[in-house]
Amino acid sequence: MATQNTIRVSVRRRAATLSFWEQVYLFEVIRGLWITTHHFVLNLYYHILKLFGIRKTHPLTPTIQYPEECRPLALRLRTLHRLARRDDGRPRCVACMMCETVCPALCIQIVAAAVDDPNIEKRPKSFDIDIGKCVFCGFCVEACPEDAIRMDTGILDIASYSRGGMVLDIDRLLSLNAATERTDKEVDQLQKWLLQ
Amino acid sequence: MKLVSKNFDVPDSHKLAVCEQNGGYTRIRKALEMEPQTIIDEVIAANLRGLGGAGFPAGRKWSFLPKDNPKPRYLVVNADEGEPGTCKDKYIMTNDPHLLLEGIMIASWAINSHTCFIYIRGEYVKQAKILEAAIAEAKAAGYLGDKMFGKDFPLEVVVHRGAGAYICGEETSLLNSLEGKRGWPRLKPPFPAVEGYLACPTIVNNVETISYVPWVIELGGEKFASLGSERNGGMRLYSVSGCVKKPGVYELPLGTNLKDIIFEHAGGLFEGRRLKAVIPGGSSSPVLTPDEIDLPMDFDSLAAAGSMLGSAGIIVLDDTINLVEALAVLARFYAHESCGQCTPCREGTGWMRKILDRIVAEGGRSVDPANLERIAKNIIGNSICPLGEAASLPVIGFAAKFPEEFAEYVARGETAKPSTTAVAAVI
Amino acid sequence: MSPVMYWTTTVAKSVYILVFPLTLAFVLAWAERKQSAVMQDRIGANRASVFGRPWLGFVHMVCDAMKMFTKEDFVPETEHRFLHHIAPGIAMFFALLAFAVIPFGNQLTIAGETIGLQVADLNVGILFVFALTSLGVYGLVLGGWSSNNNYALLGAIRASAQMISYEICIGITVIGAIIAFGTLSLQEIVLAQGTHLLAGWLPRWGILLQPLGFLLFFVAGIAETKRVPFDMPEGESEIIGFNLEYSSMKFGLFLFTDFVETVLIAAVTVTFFFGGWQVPWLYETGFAFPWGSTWAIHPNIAALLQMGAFVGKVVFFCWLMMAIRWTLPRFRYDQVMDLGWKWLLPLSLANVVVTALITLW
Amino acid sequence: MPTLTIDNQEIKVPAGTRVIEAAKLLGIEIPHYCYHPALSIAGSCRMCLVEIEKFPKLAIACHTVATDGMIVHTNSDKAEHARTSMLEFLLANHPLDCPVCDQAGECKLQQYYMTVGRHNSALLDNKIKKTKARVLGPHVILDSERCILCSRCVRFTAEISKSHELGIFNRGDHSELLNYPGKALDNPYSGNVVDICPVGALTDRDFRFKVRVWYLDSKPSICHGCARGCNIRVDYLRRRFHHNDGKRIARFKPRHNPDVNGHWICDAGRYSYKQLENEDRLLTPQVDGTPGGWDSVLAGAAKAFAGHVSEFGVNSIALITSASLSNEEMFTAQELFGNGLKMEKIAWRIPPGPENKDDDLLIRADKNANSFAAEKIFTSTSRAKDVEEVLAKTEAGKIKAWIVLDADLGPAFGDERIAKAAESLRFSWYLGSYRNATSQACRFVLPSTVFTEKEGTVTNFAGRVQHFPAVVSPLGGALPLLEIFAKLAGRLELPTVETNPARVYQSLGQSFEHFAQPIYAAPTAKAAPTSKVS
Repeated sequence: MATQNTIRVSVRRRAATLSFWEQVYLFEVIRGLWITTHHFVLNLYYHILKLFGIRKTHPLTPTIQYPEECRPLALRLRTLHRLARRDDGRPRCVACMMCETVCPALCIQIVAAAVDDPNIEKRPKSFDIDIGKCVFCGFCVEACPEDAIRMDTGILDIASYSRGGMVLDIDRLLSLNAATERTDKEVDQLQKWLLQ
Repeated sequence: MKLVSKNFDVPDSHKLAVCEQNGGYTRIRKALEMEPQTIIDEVIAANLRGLGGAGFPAGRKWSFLPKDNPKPRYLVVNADEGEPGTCKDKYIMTNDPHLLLEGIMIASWAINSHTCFIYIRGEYVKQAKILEAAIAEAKAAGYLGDKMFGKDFPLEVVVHRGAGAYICGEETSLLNSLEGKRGWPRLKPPFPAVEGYLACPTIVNNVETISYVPWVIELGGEKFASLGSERNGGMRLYSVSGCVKKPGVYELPLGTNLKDIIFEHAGGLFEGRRLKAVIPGGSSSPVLTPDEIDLPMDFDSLAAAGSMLGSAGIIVLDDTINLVEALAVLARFYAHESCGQCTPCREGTGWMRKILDRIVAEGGRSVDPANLERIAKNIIGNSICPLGEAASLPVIGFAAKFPEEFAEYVARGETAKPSTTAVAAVI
Repeated sequence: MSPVMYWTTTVAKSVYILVFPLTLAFVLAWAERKQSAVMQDRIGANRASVFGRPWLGFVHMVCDAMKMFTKEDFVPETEHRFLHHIAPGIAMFFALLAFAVIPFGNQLTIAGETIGLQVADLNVGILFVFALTSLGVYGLVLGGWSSNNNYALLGAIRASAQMISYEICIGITVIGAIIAFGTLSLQEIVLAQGTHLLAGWLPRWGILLQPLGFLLFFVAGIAETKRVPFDMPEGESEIIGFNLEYSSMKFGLFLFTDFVETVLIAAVTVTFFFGGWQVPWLYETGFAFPWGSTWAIHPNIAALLQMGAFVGKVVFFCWLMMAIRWTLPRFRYDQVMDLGWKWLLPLSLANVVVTALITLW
Repeated sequence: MPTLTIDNQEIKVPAGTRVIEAAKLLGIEIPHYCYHPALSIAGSCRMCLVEIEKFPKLAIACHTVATDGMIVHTNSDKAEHARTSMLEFLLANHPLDCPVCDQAGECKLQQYYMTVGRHNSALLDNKIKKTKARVLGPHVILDSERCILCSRCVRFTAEISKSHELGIFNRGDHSELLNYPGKALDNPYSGNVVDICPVGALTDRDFRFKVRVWYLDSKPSICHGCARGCNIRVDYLRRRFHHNDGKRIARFKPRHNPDVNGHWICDAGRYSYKQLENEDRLLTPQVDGTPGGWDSVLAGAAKAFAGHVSEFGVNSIALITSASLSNEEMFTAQELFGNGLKMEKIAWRIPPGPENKDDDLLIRADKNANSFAAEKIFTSTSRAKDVEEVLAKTEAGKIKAWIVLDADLGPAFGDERIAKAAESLRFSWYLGSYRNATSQACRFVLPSTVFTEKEGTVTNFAGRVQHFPAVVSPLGGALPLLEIFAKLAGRLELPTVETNPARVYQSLGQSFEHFAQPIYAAPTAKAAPTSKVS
């Protein structure tokens, strides 16, 4: 019983002691070369076959030709942020600054303002995320008490010609929606925006 | 044998003349001959307990008055009878107000108080009028006022009508209310006997307690004490209500068997009904099952049985009564009457009401009975005044003694909403 | 030889020492990407395209060159701008010049004139090669020093330390070969490898005479090219090398020098240990196989065959070095020096001694 | 002197001490909401329940008087369970809107939830709805749902401000804190209810939503609003300036000092932080309204001064100083102008407006922070102490130049009169922090820092010397007055002026006995602990 309950502690393995022939390196180098050469020759063979139109279907490499083809993203993958809306269209965010506080990259900047509705009280006057600084840790999503900030847009290829262009403001963040809810038309629009 | 209720059946007993024909105002004359301390000693010997519910010996309370305090002393009669199931003070004030006044006079003489307030429940309009008329009569007869029975002992009795708050039956909130403040209980110590009305020494006694004082004087302390059981002197008015053939107020010696009260004095249950539960001492006392009712009705025996005598308002529940619904009614009452001052009572009573209302309306959840009991236990002992306990004890009693009643509701609720329960359990 | 012929051949040979290594280096730059991709189950450069096709990734090389030429040529604030400018040129110059003494064939006979397939048949060819590769270090040192940057200077010192360490080993190893062949002329060394051993079955190549010498030479040669696993001097982005302050085509020249040196080391290795342009059993007049049969060939055809053999051998060694580069991880610097001084140097000395003893015997 | 034992530690306390206070003396914090040392005991929150041996049930530590031989357990299972359950009750109807609540971060509900709570919610029912975002007065906004009915604010208005604006209405769990109908919470101390509110029920309208409290750093300071010298805490932003409208100082909070201000400050002092970074601050040196660099403006000022002195003598120049400068600045000014340059007209007395009156709590009619020291320091040499006198002599042409130290004469004498008087001046310097009629009337304007941007000491009306540190760095091109003095002294070829306030205070102590007691911490010693607001 006692042995079953013992916790296995992984002990750091010592540096492997090399035999003489291994210490000579030469044979180990040849062994390594054998492996790479094996791959080289085999792949070259298939490449040549393909070049001449034979055996086109053989999967030569696991390479995905991005951006023409994309890997399907996991649903919980952290992608570009968005701000969710309430049922009536107003932002869910109440500018509690949790995300700004927890953000390890200091990429979120929120300015709060009051709203007349006593049930909401507070809203973000501005909400900027500097994607250029973001480390995509997802802490902001974890910290959000209102489920307002989400990282489910499925957008990963974010680029801009200026630093300022990497700063997403509240309108842009609110204009995005979840990858799972997106219609084909919206996908097209998104594509256009990304290519701008 | 009848003491306080002796004149209840006499027509026009509330009138001074009728009262005096039946022995009224004889004891005060005797008392005025005695030294105040002797009276207090007699009352202590009589084992006269506070009959408002707490059961604190009245004589000892009186002896707590500080001797060297130069401030005036006050006697306050607690006529704010709000405990559900209790209606004894009403009978005294309706049928024998002069007995109460006589008791006030003796007590005032004993504790050297020159002002007495009768804080009467706001709903007792008729009784307030009777009392005021009685006071006027007594005054006119020279029994009250500047000279009490010719002695140089001025005594004013003031009837103060409450605004209908149950909490004002608690002595310190009664005093607050009397002072014109919010009826919030005060922190103790200081006790009213030291700092009460307007920070002066004040004795607060129940109508019934004060009404027994003349009888203590008439019978003598020891004889009075021998009427009841050990350490529970004298007799008591039992208000019997609920599912009995003859509900009403019965004056019986302290220590009368509860079973006898229900089945002999109150006429027993209706035909074909089965006894389900008995609440022995007003709604705030823990409930008794039919197996437990064979016990003497006095303060100590009921405390030993895990309940309390309280105001001796016996509520009899038979098998036609749904106990969960009954408990919900009680919870609603206490939540409504909680003053809101201290946290456990304010939030706890409201929470219990919410749970019970929901159980009754849409069935319960499996966590509800345990949660109710937990909330109630967290209130007990932690609130400023006993209202928290009053609200919690019935819940604990019902939940512990009648789990099957709750199980029915829980089963109903769980089948209706399985998914939300699962969520609730996760939360 | 007629003057026309003389000048024509001279110009042709000069063009050769420019075109052959540079072309091969260009191909190597391509192979660097493609070969590694194929080895690693990838596809490699395939995005840049002309007429809708990537042309096996060659378009990338062109684009790279265009990029190199059009990038901003950043020159640091240094008092040695001149040296800074010419440093990559020095490195490249000496690397290319060494090809002058490497024979790429025996001789061609055109219009009755015999043309030696070697730019300059120096009788001290081997020393010439060493002199030039040693001088190539100046390119790096000057580049690092004139950059006016501590990191570049450190990188340059690191590079020179490494290269000097391994040059010693190369030099001593080659002494073994010189003892074995008894000549300093590279053409003569190649010619000496034209005979056969074991009743004509086995070509008498340097590797058979100097197996240990070959290993030592090849290892030290890779170190000389500053490529993985000995790429400490450049250490591209990780440890910062002498070329830190270089950009655009000057940086490109340094990069290219590596490839040219790769070709050079391959060529020298082939010359010393794999019979240079020799093809087994191929003589001036044709093949003469050990089992007795012969196949007569026109001498010029034979010479061309031999030139092809040389190129083929060089390409093979380039491929081998590339394969090593994509197989092995980088040494730590202390390991580099350790290997150079504690292992290669004693071994090469032992090799000389043993070779000398055997030769005496 | 009863001796009692709390958590196995014995302590002797004065008779009448409550158990909660005795525990505090031992460094044991018993969780509490309604208890406040400056207010009467309410005993309603029931958080401070402790187990006392021989007591039939748990007792509230805030109300139980310590008696000899009492043995108190604050951490027994019973006491801890009671605390947790009280907190559960308090949170049962709490809306948990911490995201929009300004109190978040300094909320006792949050704090005690993390220390003694950590329970899971057992509430399956709806919470009770109450008034939200109700404006109680000019400074305070109420959220009844967050209120735990501790009645601290009610007791404050009843016992401290004696203005009785607040009360608790309704019964049971519908009890609600509200202001009495038609009565706004607008007494001069209304902001204090925000400080004493342990939860987010009462929040400051001025501070509302500007910045989250956890972004703020704090330093102790002294309010310069009047001669009381209330001890305050300056809460300021060190980074993330996009909050708080880009300003650094976010609020003033009172700091407990039983000898000066107790737990309170007045609203005027509380909101006086706003002017510290407003648009009226002088940020660059100016000559005749044209901004310039420090060197050029100082050179011009010194040249004008030297020319004037050689022509009219030093007695035609008046030094008009604010009585709000620090002790060190006054002393340096006295050394520089009074003793050094032998100026005889140093005026600082400005009559307070008729609307300024002392009240019986904190507010003083004298709105200068340091009149006490001005009287002490300048009296030795000055022959003209009243600004009125200087003004009259200027109008009579006897005084031909002014050196104004941060004094705004407009409110007392009228802007036009100042402007007119200044027209006749040969030259005038203004060394001060704010743009006002006086600064605009002066030719050379040298911007100085406000009290949050410099270190020093001030002396309150009772003669109490109090130290305040530099909280933030100087705004714009402003410099501490001592440094401006040093620059001027250099330009005027006078002896070097000390710019370290601690050393100036040392010299001050040697000259004036009143300032002899050490105030500045010895260089090696750590900063004195500052008492916190309870």
